[in-house]
This record gives sequence, C-alpha cells and structure tokens, in this order.
Amino acid sequence: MNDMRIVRKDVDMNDTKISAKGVQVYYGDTHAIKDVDVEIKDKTVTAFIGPSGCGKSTFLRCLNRMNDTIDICRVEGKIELDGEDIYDKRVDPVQLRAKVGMVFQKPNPFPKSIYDNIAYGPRIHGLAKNKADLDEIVEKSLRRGAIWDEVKDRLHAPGTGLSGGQQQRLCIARAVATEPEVLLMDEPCSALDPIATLQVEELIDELRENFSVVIVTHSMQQAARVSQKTAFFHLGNLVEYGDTEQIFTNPKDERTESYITGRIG
Amino acid sequence: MNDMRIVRKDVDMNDTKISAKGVQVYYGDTHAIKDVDVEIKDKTVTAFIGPSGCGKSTFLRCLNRMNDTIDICRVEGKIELDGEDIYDKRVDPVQLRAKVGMVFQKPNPFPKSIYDNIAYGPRIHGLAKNKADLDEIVEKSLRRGAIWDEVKDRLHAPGTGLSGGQQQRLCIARAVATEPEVLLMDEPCSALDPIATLQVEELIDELRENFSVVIVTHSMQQAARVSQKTAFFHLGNLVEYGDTEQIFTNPKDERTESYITGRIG
Amino acid sequence: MSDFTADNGPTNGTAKTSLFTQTARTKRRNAAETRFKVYGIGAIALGLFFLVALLFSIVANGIPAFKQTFVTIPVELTEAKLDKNGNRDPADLAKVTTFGYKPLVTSALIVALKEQGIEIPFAKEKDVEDILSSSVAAQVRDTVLANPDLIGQTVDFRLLASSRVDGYFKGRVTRESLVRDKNLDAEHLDVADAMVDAGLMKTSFNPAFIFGSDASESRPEQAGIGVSMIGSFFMMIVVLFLALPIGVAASIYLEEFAPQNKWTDLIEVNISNLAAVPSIVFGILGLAVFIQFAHLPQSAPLVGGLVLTLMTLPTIIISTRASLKAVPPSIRDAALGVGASKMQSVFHHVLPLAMPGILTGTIIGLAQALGETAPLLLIGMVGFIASNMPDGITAGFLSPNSAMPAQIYEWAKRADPAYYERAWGGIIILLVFLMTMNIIAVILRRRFERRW
Amino acid sequence: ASARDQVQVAGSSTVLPYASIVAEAFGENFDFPTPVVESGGSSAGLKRFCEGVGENTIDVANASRKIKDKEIAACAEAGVTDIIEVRIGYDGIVFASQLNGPAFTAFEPADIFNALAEKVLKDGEIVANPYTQWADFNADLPAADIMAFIPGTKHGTREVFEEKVLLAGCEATGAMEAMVASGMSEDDAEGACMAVRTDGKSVDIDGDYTETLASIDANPNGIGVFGLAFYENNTDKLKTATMSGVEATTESIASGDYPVSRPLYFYIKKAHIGVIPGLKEYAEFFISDDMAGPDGPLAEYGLVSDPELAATQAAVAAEETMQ
Amino acid sequence: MPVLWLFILVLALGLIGFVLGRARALKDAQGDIRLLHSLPSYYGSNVLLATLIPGFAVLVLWLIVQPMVIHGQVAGMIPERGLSDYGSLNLAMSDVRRVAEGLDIAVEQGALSAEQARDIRTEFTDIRGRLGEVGVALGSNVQPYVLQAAQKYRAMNATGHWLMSAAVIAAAIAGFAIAYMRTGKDMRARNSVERVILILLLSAASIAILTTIGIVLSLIFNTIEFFKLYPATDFFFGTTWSPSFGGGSELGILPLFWGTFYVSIIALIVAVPIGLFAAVYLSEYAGPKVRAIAKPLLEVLAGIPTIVYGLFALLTVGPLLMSIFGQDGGLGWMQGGRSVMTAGLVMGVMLIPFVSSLSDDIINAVPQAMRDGSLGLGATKSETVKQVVLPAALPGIVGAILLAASRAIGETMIVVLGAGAAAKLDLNPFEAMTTVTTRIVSQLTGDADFSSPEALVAFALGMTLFVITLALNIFALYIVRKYREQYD
Ligand SMILES: Nc1ncnc2c1ncn2[C@@H]1O[C@H](COP(=O)(O)OP(=O)(O)OP(=O)(O)O)[C@@H](O)[C@H]1O
Ligand SMILES: Nc1ncnc2c1ncn2[C@@H]1O[C@H](COP(=O)(O)OP(=O)(O)OP(=O)(O)O)[C@@H](O)[C@H]1O
Ligand SMILES: [Mg+2]
Ligand SMILES: [Mg+2]
Ligand SMILES: O=P([O-])([O-])[O-]
Repeated sequence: MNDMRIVRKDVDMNDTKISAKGVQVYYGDTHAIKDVDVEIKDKTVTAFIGPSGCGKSTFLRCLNRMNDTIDICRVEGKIELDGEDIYDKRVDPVQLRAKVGMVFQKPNPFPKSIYDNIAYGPRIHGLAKNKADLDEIVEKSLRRGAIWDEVKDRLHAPGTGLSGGQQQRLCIARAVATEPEVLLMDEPCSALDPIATLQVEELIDELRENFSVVIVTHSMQQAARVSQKTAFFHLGNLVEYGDTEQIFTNPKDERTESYITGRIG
Repeated sequence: MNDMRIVRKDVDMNDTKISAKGVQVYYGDTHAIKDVDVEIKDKTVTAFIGPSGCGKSTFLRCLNRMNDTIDICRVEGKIELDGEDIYDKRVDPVQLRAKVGMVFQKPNPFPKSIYDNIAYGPRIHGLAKNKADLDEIVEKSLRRGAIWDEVKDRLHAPGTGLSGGQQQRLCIARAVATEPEVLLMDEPCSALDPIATLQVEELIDELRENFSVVIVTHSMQQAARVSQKTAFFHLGNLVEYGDTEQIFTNPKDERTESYITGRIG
Repeated sequence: MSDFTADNGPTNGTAKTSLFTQTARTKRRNAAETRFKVYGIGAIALGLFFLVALLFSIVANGIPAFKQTFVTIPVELTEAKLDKNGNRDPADLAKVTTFGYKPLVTSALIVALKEQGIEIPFAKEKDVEDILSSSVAAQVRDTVLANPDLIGQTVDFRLLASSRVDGYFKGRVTRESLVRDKNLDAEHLDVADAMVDAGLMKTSFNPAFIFGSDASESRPEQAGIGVSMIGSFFMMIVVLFLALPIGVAASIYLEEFAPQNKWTDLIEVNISNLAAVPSIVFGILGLAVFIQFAHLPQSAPLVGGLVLTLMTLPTIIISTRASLKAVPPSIRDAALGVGASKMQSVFHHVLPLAMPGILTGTIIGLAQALGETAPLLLIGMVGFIASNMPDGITAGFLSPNSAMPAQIYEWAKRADPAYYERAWGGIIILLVFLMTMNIIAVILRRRFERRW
Repeated sequence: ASARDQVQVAGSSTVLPYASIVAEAFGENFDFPTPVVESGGSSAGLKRFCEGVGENTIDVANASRKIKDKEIAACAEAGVTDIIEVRIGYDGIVFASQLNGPAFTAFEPADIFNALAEKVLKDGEIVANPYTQWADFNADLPAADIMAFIPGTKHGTREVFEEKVLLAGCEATGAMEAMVASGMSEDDAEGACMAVRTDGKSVDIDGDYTETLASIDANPNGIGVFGLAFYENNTDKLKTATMSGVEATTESIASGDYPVSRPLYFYIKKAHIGVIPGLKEYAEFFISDDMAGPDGPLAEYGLVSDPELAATQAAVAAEETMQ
Repeated sequence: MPVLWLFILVLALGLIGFVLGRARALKDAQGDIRLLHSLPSYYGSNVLLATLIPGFAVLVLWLIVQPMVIHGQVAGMIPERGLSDYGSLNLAMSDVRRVAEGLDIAVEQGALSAEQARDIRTEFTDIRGRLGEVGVALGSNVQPYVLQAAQKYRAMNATGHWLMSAAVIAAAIAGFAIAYMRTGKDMRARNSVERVILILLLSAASIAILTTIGIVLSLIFNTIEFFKLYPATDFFFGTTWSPSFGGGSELGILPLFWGTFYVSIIALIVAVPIGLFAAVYLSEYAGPKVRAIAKPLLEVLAGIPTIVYGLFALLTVGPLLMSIFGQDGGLGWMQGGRSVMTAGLVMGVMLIPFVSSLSDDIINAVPQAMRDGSLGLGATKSETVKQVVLPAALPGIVGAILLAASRAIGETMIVVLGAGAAAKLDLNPFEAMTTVTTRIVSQLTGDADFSSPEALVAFALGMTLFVITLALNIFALYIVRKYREQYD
C-alpha cells in the first residue's frame, strides 16, 4: 500500500484564480463560515481539509454561488474570480457556474440515462457540433471519470441504477464534460476503491495542467498526494492555508497539527 | 498518522450469525451477485471489500431483505439468520430488519428534526418507557455516533440541514439507537474525517462485544483495523473470504492480492 | 430545445471571458430564461386576471341581493275576519287561509297610506297591494297562529315589498320599463317614493337572503340561500369524511401495497377513467344504487353527499397517488432500515410528505363537489325543495334539501329578473363558503410543505 | 327507513314554476309539510314516476306534454297502473325580440318557415333556404339579418313549434305541396317541412329561457321563442310579435285564437293517495279556483287558465284514472 | 335511539379492550416493552378491533336483515282486501310503518300509554285523529288490519331490538375475550392490526372498482335497449345528430365526439401551458409569500360554479370573440357568440388550477439535489426546470393533465352555454358545436318519451364515452410508464 507517498510535480504557481476576502456565511442564525480569506491559484490543486461540519462544503459552495439555492443561507464578504466580484449584481451565476464546475458531496445523478447525464452539460453549453461530437465528449468524459468500462454497455440505462461509487464517478464525469475553468470537488473519492481513487487523482492531476481544482477531502493522504495548496478549516474558521508540503510537514497552527496527527476531529 | 496499525483483540469466534448459500441477485437481466456463499459470525466484525460496483451493497441489502423494495431486483439462494431462512414466507421482514439494522451508503436522514430521526426507531420498537428514557436513548445514540457535541444545541433543527459527514453520523446513530443484533454498515465513514472515523471505528469495536457487524469499506486500512473477517468481492463473485489477517497478509486468490496491492479496481 | 447549436460552436474553455460580459450564447440562454420566467409570471397574472374579472362580475351582479326593501305598517288583526267563533281554537284559526289574510293586509296598507296623506292613484284602491310581496299574508298568518292573543290588536309588521318595487330602489326597474309590465304600474313607484319619504319604506340589509329558504317563482324578494347552504354543508361533511379517507386509503393501497401487476394497472386506469365520467352519470348511478336499491330517502343531502363522494374520489386518488409517487424512495428505505414496517413507513414518513398534494386534491375535489349540479338533478335535489331549516343533525342528512349550486342554477333559470340578481348573490355566498373551506386546507397544506 | 311524510313531485321544468307556487301556498295553508318539487324534465320525471309504487318513488310527475302510450305501458309493467291525469292549463309560446330592436311586430307561420326552414319554396322550386334577411321574402318585415333562437330538440316546446308554426308555414307557402308534387311521400314532406336550417341563422337553445334571453340581449336582430310566463316577467326588455294577427295573451290563448300553445299536465299515482299524507289535498289545491283559476296566482304568473277547470276539479275529487 | 346507544356501547367496550389488552401485554412482559413483539398500543388496538369488528358486523347485518324478516312476517297479516285497497303490498306496508311510527311518537310524547298503543282498536278510537294531534299525518283512515299489523310490527321491532342488542354485545364480548386471551408478549399484534388496516385500504381501493361496475350496470341495460331500437352502425358511424320527437331521428355519435374532442383540446391548449407555467413559476421562482397567496387564489378558479363560467362565456367571451372574429371584426369566421372557441377558452380558465396546483405540489417534491446537480453544471433555472425537474415530475404532471382532460370531457354547463347545441363536424373552431356530455344531459332531461331511442341514446352515449376514455387512459398509462424517470 502506497498511501503515504506525496506526489510532487513541478508546478508553476501562477496567478490567483479565485480570491476570497472576509467571507462570512450564515445559515439563519448559525454562523457557518467566519471571516475567511483565501487565494486559490490557477493551475493548482487546492485541498480543503478539516473535521466534519467545519464548513468546507459551505465555503466550496460559495465559490460558485450554489449557496444561492438555500433560502436561509446568507453570504457576506467578497469573492473574486479572475479579479471580478462574483457576487456582483451584474454577474450571471449561470455563467459563473459554467466556469466554476462542481461535484457534490452526495452523488446526485439525474433521473436520466447515463448518456444523458453526461451529455446534459455539453448540450446546454453547446459544446458539441453534432451527435458524433457529443458521443465523443460523453465517451471521453466517462473515461476520464474512470467509469467507461463499467457503463459502456449500458449507456442508456438510468444513472440512478448505478452503485454508489459508480454514481460518484458519473458525477465527476458529468462535471468534467462541461470543461470548467475551476472544478470544485466535494469529497469526490469518498465512495471509491483505491484504484478508482487513483484514477480520479490522475484525472485531477491532468486537469491541473489547464485549470484550477479545489478538492474537499477527509483523507490526509489524498490531500498530500494531489494538492499543491492546502487549507485547513476548523469550526468555520480558516485556520491555516499554505503549501501542502508545509502544512503537512510543518504546520504553523497547533490546531492544524492536532488535526493532521489525528488529535482533533 | 496511524492508519497502518491493525487492531487485533481477543475475539471468540462464536457461532455463525448469518449464513448465505448460493445467493444470486439479478437486477432485471443483470446478474449482480453470482453464487455467493458466506458465513457471518456472531460478535464479529466482517468487512466487505472490493472495487466499486462489484456488488457489496447489493449483497449487504440481501441480508436484511432491503432488496425487496427494488422492483426489478430478484434474490435466489438461501440466507439464514440464526439458522432461520430469512426469505421464508413466514418471516416478517419487519422483524428481520429490527434485528438486522442498516446504515445506507448515501446518508438519508428523514426530513424531520435530528431528535426525531434518532427517536424514530426506539419509538416504533418501544425501547423507551417514557420521554426521559427516550431523551437518554437519543443522547446516548448521538454520542455513540460521535455527533452529540455538534448537534446537542440544535436537536430540533431538521436533520437534512446537516453537513454531509454529520448526516452520515446521524444515520449511524439512528441505526444504533434501535440496538439491532446485526448491524450492516455501507461505507459508514466515507464522509468522515479521521477523528470521526476513529470514533465510529471505536463504536464498531464496542458493538462487536454483543453484536455482529458487517461493514462495507473501500479503505483497506479500515478493514484491517476493525474487522476480524474480510470478504473480497469482485464482479459479483465472492472471491475470497477469511480471517482479515490472512486476507491482508496472505491472500489465496491472486485477484485479492492484486486488489489489496492496488492493481485491480 | 435543440440539443446542439452549431452556429457558434464551443465557447467555453477557449478564450477567457469576463463574468460581467455575457457571451452571445449566455445572452441567448438568459433571454430564454427571462422569457421562461415572464411566461410564468404571465401565466399567473393571466390566471389571476381571469379570477379578478370573474369575481368582479360576480360581486357587481350579486351585491344588490343582500339588500331588500321593507314596508313597515300597522296591521289591525280584526277578530271578525280571523276568528269568527271568537274561541281562539287553533283548528278554527287555521281554517282562515292566506287568501283570507290578504285583504286584511291590503286594507292596512291603504289605511297607512291615507294616514300619511299619500294619495292612492288607482281606480281600484286595492291595486296598491302590488307594492307588497305576496308573502305578506303568510307572514301575518304565521304570526297570528303562533300567537292567537294578538287577534283584535293592531300590530306593527315589517313586510317585504314586492320584487319590482325593490328593483326600483336598486335601479333595476324604471318607470319606463314598467310601461308594458302588467305586474306593476309606474304609479306604484310614486306611492313607493312617497312611502320612503314618509318613513314607511326602507331598503336595508337583508339577513334573510343569507339564512332564509327558497321561495316560489312569484316571490323572489322572499328567497334566501340559507337552507340550501345547510344542504351543501351536510353534503360536504359526507364528502369530506368519506372521500378523503377512502381516497387516501385507496391511493396508499395502490401505490404502496398493491402488487405491480395487470390488476393494479386495471384499477389505476379505471380510476383515471372514473374522473372522465360525466357527473350526471354519477347521478344515474346514485339514483339506482342509493335510492332504488338501498331505499335511502329521495332529495336527501346524505344521498347527494354519497354521489358526490363517488365523483370526487378519482380526483383525490389521482392527486394523492401522484404525490405519493413523488416521495423519494430513500425515505422509505431509511424507515425500513430501522425496522419500521411498510405500514409504519407509509404512515409515519411517506404520508406526511405527500400531504400537500393530498390536500390540493382535496381542495380541488371538494370545490368541484361543492359546485356540482348535474348529478343532483337525478337524485331529486334540484327544484323547489327546501322550505324549512332541518331540525337536528339527522334531519340535516335525511330530510329533503337542495344545495347551493342547485339553488343558484334554479334561480338563474327563473323568469323574474330579481332572481338573476339573487343567483349572483348566491354565488358570492357559495364562494365565501368555498374559501372558508379552502383556507383551512391551505393552512394545513402550508404546514406540510417542505423541500428536502 | 322511516316513513316519508311529504309529497314528492318531479318532472317538467316548464311546470316547475307553477308547481312551486302551489307547493309554497300549500305549505303555508295546510298542516302537511311543503311538497318537494324537483325539476329535471318531463321525460325524466315520468321515468321516475313509472319506476314503481312505494315510498321510494315519486307521487306526482309534472309534464309539459301528454304521457305517451309507451310510457303508460312501461308504467304498467312496473305496477303503476292507476294514473290520474290532471291538465292544469296552457302554456303560450311567443316570438319575442329586443324591445328596441328591429320592428318584428307581426309574423305569419309562413314568415317563420321561410326564415328558418332548411328548404323553402322559391320561384316555384324547392331550394336550400337562400334568405339572409327577413325582408328578402316579405317586404313588410324589417331588413334585418335572420337570427333566431329556438328551443333545442330536448324541449317539448320545439315539438309545438315545429308542428304549429313550421308545418303550418310550410303548407301556407305551398312548399308542402311542391314537395309532395316532387315525389316525396306525405311523411317525408312533413319531415322536410320541420327541418331547421343549420347554417347558423337558427340557433338551438338547449338550456332555458334565460339563455334565450341572454342570447337576444347579445344579438339585436335575434328572435327568441319564449314561454308566455317568461315573457311577461321580462316585458321591460322584450316585445312580442303577433302570430297570424293575434296577440299572445292569456285570454287569446285560453280562447284558442292564438295558435301556438300547449297544455300542461301533472300525473298522480292513485295508489299513493291515502298513503302519502297530503297528496290528494295537494292535487285538489293545485287546481282549485284559488290557485289555477283565471284570477289566481298561477294565471297572474303566466299560466293560461284552463276553461274546463271545473271538470278537472271534479275528476280529481273523484280520483278518476286514465283508462 | 337504541342503535346509537348500542353503537356507543360497543365503542366503549372496544376502548376498554384497548386499555386492557395493552395492560395485559405489558403485564405479560413484566412491564418491559422490549420483550413484546409489538408496541403495547398494537395489542390494545388488536383487542379494540377484535371487539368492534364483530360487534359492528352483527349490528349492520342485523339492521339489514331484521326489516326484511319483519316485513315478511307482517306482510302476511295484510288480507287480500288490503292489496286491493292499497294497490300493492308495498304501499300497504308503507302505511303500516307510518302508523307504527306514529304510535311510537305518540307514546314518546305521552299522548298514548304503552299499553294503549298496544291495545287500541280502530273500532273505538279515531287513530288518524289521535296521531294527527302528535304531528303524524296519515293519508287516510286507518284500516283495522293495518293497525293490527302496525302493532305486530312494533312488537316484533321491539323484540328484534332486544335480540339485536344481545347479539351485538355478545359478538363484541366474544371478540374481546378471544383477542384478550390471545394477548401475550409473543403475539404478533402489529401484524394482525396491520392486516386489518391493509384490508381496509384494499376495500377502499375496491370502492373504485365497485363504482365502475355500478356505472356500467346502470348504463348497460338501457344501452342494450337503445341498440334494439336503433342500429349500432348508424350510431357509431353516423355523421348526423338530429334527434326529433316524431321519430326518424338521426343519432350519429361522430359529430358529438368531434365536438368533445375539439372543445377539450382547446381547453387543454389554454389550461396546460398556463397551468404548467404557473406551477413552475410558483414552485421554482416565486417567493414563499407570493406562492402562499397566488396558489390558493388560483384554486378558487376551480371552485367557481360552472354556471358562472357558462354565463361568462355567453355574455362576455362570446361577444368579445365576435367583435374580433365575427362579421364586425371583418374576419367573418364566426357566426354567433357560441362556438367551440368560446367554450374551450372559458373551460381552459376553469382547468388552470387542476394543472397548476397539482403540478406545483409534484414539482415541489423533486429533491433539491436534482436542481443543484443541474445548476452546478451551469444550467439556467429554466434549463434545469425543463430538462431535469419536469421529467422527474412527469408522472404526476401527466396525472394532473389527465385530470384536467377528464374534467374537460365531463363538463356540461360551459358547453351548453358557450358552445351552443349544434352537432356539427366542422374544422372551424368558431363554429357552434356540442359535446357528448351535454347531449347526455339534455337527452336525459328532455321531453322525449323515456323509452324512445331519443332518450335512451343518453345511456349509449355514456357507455361509449366510458369505453373511449378508458382506451385513452390506457394509452396515457403506457406513455407514463415509458417515460417515467425515477429520482433518488
Ligand atoms: N437499482 C439498480 N438497478 C440496476 N442495477 C443496479 C442497481 N443497483 C446496483 N446495480 C448494479 O449492480 C452492480 C452492483 O452494485 P452495488 O451497488 O452492489 O455495488 P457496490 O459494490 O456497492 O459498489 P460501490 O462501492 O460503488 O457502492 C453494479 O454494476 C450496479 O450498477
Ligand atoms: N442547509 C443547512 N442549514 C443549516 N445548517 C447547515 C446547512 N448546511 C450545513 N449546515 C451547517 O453548517 C456547518 C458547516 O456545514 P458544511 O456542510 O459546510 O460542513 P463540511 O465541512 O462540509 O462537513 P462534512 O465534511 O461533514 O461534509 C455545519 O455545522 C452544518 O450543520
Ligand atoms: Mg461537506
Ligand atoms: Mg455500494
Ligand atoms: O322541462 P320540460 O320537460 O318542460 O322541457
């Protein structure tokens, strides 16, 4: 078993892709995210780690304004994508979400065929010129989602009839199919076996060449393996944010250390 | 990080709790489980491992007849609980499920308050004499589910407003509250951070003293840590079943070996 | 929506675009979005517009029905006419019919007019009686029979004016329109005006319209909707207490318990089909089953309620099944997984979640039942029926009665235009009744609504 | 089941107004409960009448036509044998138009036939009705578009209209003769005479007179066919035309001068007399001079009083059944 | 009211059974609920049901059978002469019942003592007069044999009541005792209670079937009668509908079907888009306040009596359409205010809430995760609605539309007032037409001889409509099955 290896490739830590300043999120009266500042770099994988319920998903959902759909959720502060405030009135959340794709924590395939699940994004964004094109996109995405072999014979079976892990990979493939500039993945490998996990991690690595990826994970190994930057959340606070190597080898905050060494949860 | 340790306690490998013989499961025409024989011991933790989509959840759902609810699903073969055929006509699946509890792969809290989520089982099984009793059961279960601290102030908030990991623990607590004799857990820690995972594993260990636990997991470390018996599934077949130690150190089948060493997925 | 847009190819991922500037495609999509939303608003606005238009015409037409013109005059209850034997024997008193009372009231009116110095512009003084409703004789007679001691005294009576006079004060009748009318002459209106001036006549709110009973064709001024409202009330009780539980129970069985086979399909198709059966056919069925076979009384709200129950059931069943279907299976799994029985999972979890849809079905079904006339035609609830409030609950269910829509339908058909106004007034009351019924259901429904 | 104690009446909606006036007065003056008078049509009423004897059947059926032999037979089959027939008076049928509309003041059956028949005689030939305006065939009539609202085929009034107006008009214009001459049988010719044009100039009204009234309200050129009572309650909006020179009044109809009228009836189950309290009293009260006489409330409302009322009263008193 | 008392008594017994059954189960388990097979209340309910069901069953059966038995016995006392007096046994028995009831009331009011009521004779007392005093009107003087029969009737009734009470209580107690004795900690109380509930659910579902059977039975005989008088081919394939009194009617159903179809289609074309868009807006866009107000308001549309819609069509919409499409508007498509279009439009308005409210509920029930999934891919709300939410809600929406369509097919008043009564096969929607349902009503309530084909055709129309809508529904079911998308 080779979990402990920390993959490290040459990365050019380019410009900031997303910058968040003073972000506060409330669910009704609950203060879920407390004054978080973070800069997410382009062509980089950023990992959000932290104990369950600390606000990782919440913060992630702020980045493409998915929180808009929760009535009681209120977001304050400033989040910029490529220097543009995404909470600006003029911003069309639809266009934002096309750029900032998302894989949700709970797999949520559409009640449609596997093919239609994948083809959905390309269709609405007009990414395919014709049927052959679309077929190609679907196949490519399913391959990238490491699920092609399992479903290639049942592309027209419903996506809801897949196993848990298959659904998760389907959702990853679905998100990848729209070719977003930033991909937010909320625990994308939670239901995957090691091999599938590895394949997804390879995908993430591949995506990093052109895009920015933010991944929420509970597996320290995974964070260490795939990310270049890591943010540690605790009770709604961003406790520490820095290079993955530094966070895992030399955490500045003692809470980070406790978490990484398995003392707080 | 202490993932690699393999917990080993003295276990008296008692009688068989569940014995499955020649189990075949079909989803319509798909043959999902192929002729599986397995004996699940009492007071033992059994881990089901295997690549995503290999049939772990399917087989697990056979053990408490949850597959009855899927129209197209057909189960053949014989499964006995304490020597009684659970697919017998005279068996009341309700009573069976009260004995054989289940935590589902996707957290599915009731759209009710957190309290009611937990109290539901004890209420229908009459486990509480009065309100105070029930309160106690709820608290105890939430503690065992390692989520008490996070929700103790919002017991009457909806269970659906919890974070992914919190929902998962809520579902574990809910299953534990009914005190089943056998607890089937389908990837109970997939959305949990290491500490919470540890707490759940401790819970499993504690449960083992009186009951039998079957757990599906993708984490080999977890399987190694908590289980005494391990079953490896592959493409619907039960490839190998034996003592965890033996499976992980000295697998008989080469597919098992490939999987454990991360070569097939 | 077409699947592909070949015109401007892929737009994502190639060139960086600002969030503030929308790409052509986004613009198009957003335009579609706006259109869609506008359609939605338009749809609702259109629906509400129709509602307002309908309500407006209903209210405008119906409001006058709530007012009525009354004449207050003293009437001398002459013993010589009412009790020739002078022994106050009820049997003898009852022998004097309304035809005997009529002249009494007429002369009282003449006396009252003369006292006030109002000129009676008719060759025959008696013709002035057309100012009064023909119900007055019965009113005086009832008072006397109830209290024979009044005989010999002069008693003040508040009497209904005839519908034409009433219509004059409501603007429905004019002197010109009376020229060819043989029921009333323009001179009557002069007298009426004078009576108003003298304080003998007054148009005021008329509770009898809301609480009273139907009257015959010739007395629109006397007709009220109260008794048929009671009829509707008892019918709705029957419908609510039968259709709702039976409908929900049937849906639960079909959706949750019935084995999925041809039989269930047959039942399902059958129920949808029942919804398309014309309501009058339910009347045919009701006549055959409840009256001719089961010997239940004719014209009884109980029978009406049973017939409407059968008619409403499909509506409730269809909506209930649809909402049961919409409950995600994971909720059922969760309940079964902690050892709940199927029955428990349905009653504890699925049913509450399906409640909004069930209540919607109930609202719509009851509204339909409340407004339905055709099936009542065949079981004897349309016509001239209720003239008395039922005394007691059993009588409410069993004694002959009509229903509000049937009453309104009858009124709308009657020749005297005064009934037309009452028909609209009746519709107002029907709608108030309906909304009261709905509000309860709507409040309940809101409590169950939650998205998860 | 407990015993029924009120008289149960069903049937014609034409008779309903009169029956309701009687029932109301009956309730006021007798110790018996007010009878229940259902509407629903002559046919439906008679059908229920003939369902059998017993408390769960009705006692009286109102009808705007005479009971048919086949119905009597059906009645007998169900045990309803002794039926008392009571003619209460006549219903006049008038041709009315908007008060301020074109001057439709005098019609002959021929005019109505020319305006509404499917085929008319024009220039000696039977042709599909070519007329669009009244003046097209009768210069005395206004040059207004033809638009008539006539009772639908469910109404007994339609039958009267066809027989007493269309057929008469057909004969008067010579169309009947021409049809027979062209080789039609007598029966077919009669049928053709009574056929109404279907190009929208003649509209069947299946509802009630209120509907006819509303239609005329919306259509200034419209001619409507009404019952006399209905017209008399709406003289402020409507005017009538004379038929064959006779104005429709209760007097002219009673005397038989006005050609378009029909008798109204009710039928009693003799077997129910003596069982259902008040049944006979109700029947007698209905045709008493106080109610159905020429000065009674029924006549005031528009019923054309029967000149032979006395005979009817005697027949009811003696409980004479139809043979 | 002894029956009411008996009812209450059995109910009370049942409630006692509930308490005792529950207690016994608990006692058997030494107060430890966990040792019980089911929750204690199930044991209670089990005894409750075991008491009520036999009790009420006997009660109901007895109430049905007793009058028959008494009727048989008492009828024997009516002499031959009675039959000729009354014309039929039935009527004689009505009088017997009325006299018996009168005696009851008289005794109740104290006008007669119980003995008097039992013993009085027509020879000595003016029964009609005496009963008249207590408010019981009799149609004629009481015949001696009627009075005797009435007295026998009362006596038997009284005995019957006693026996019934005894039998009902005995049955209830027996049920009670058996269930109570069986109650023990291992008894499967929940299962037996649930079985009873299931049977109740099943019987509720079978009411729908019974209704169908009832409808078919109440139509079929007259339909057969009709086809004996009128050739079926002419009925099904005739293109003219013109009933006439003198016979020789042409009763072809095709124009009526065409009218029904045409009016319904127009109504649905109005109602379905408006309703669906309204539903989507309410559930996806509108704030909770707007929704809470707009939805119930729209539902009022379903409750406005159809006669109002009819008048609306006749007086407002018809003339309005005339001014646009009629001669005046220059188009000249429309002859009169009544047309398929008029009725269809107005009916469509009435049907809006059928589509909007039901669909709104169903759309609202689609889990948020589905929407999130789509929005997260950069779909707009409308795309999400169209491609994810609506397909997921499809079965329910189809149900709602079917319901609306059914209502359209069955509607009478609007068509009568709005579409006219002309049976035509025409494509022009501005022509007056008529529908099957309105013809059923008018032929049924008309003046034609009730055994003539003109009246009987109503039943044949009803039957045919029934069969055709059945076929349509089967088709709809097939479609839904085919396209159903199951979420979660
Ligand atoms: N409801 C269903 N309908 C049809 N096929 C199904 C259904 N559920 C599962 N399957 C198929 O059965 C096979 C086994 O599924 P199962 O859910 O048991 O896998 P699993 O071992 O639990 O995988 P994972 O680890 O991804 O949850 C898979 O190929 C899956 O696609
Ligand atoms: N819809 C909601 N309504 C109310 N509170 C919520 C809602 N969603 C999340 N919360 C609360 O906000 C806090 C942060 O939740 P979040 O989902 O962001 O946690 P997380 O870090 O993703 O945890 P996990 O790893 O368990 O998914 C938690 O306390 C959670 O209970
Ligand atoms: Mg999360
Ligand atoms: Mg699984
Ligand atoms: O209702 P009618 O039978 O008189 O038309």
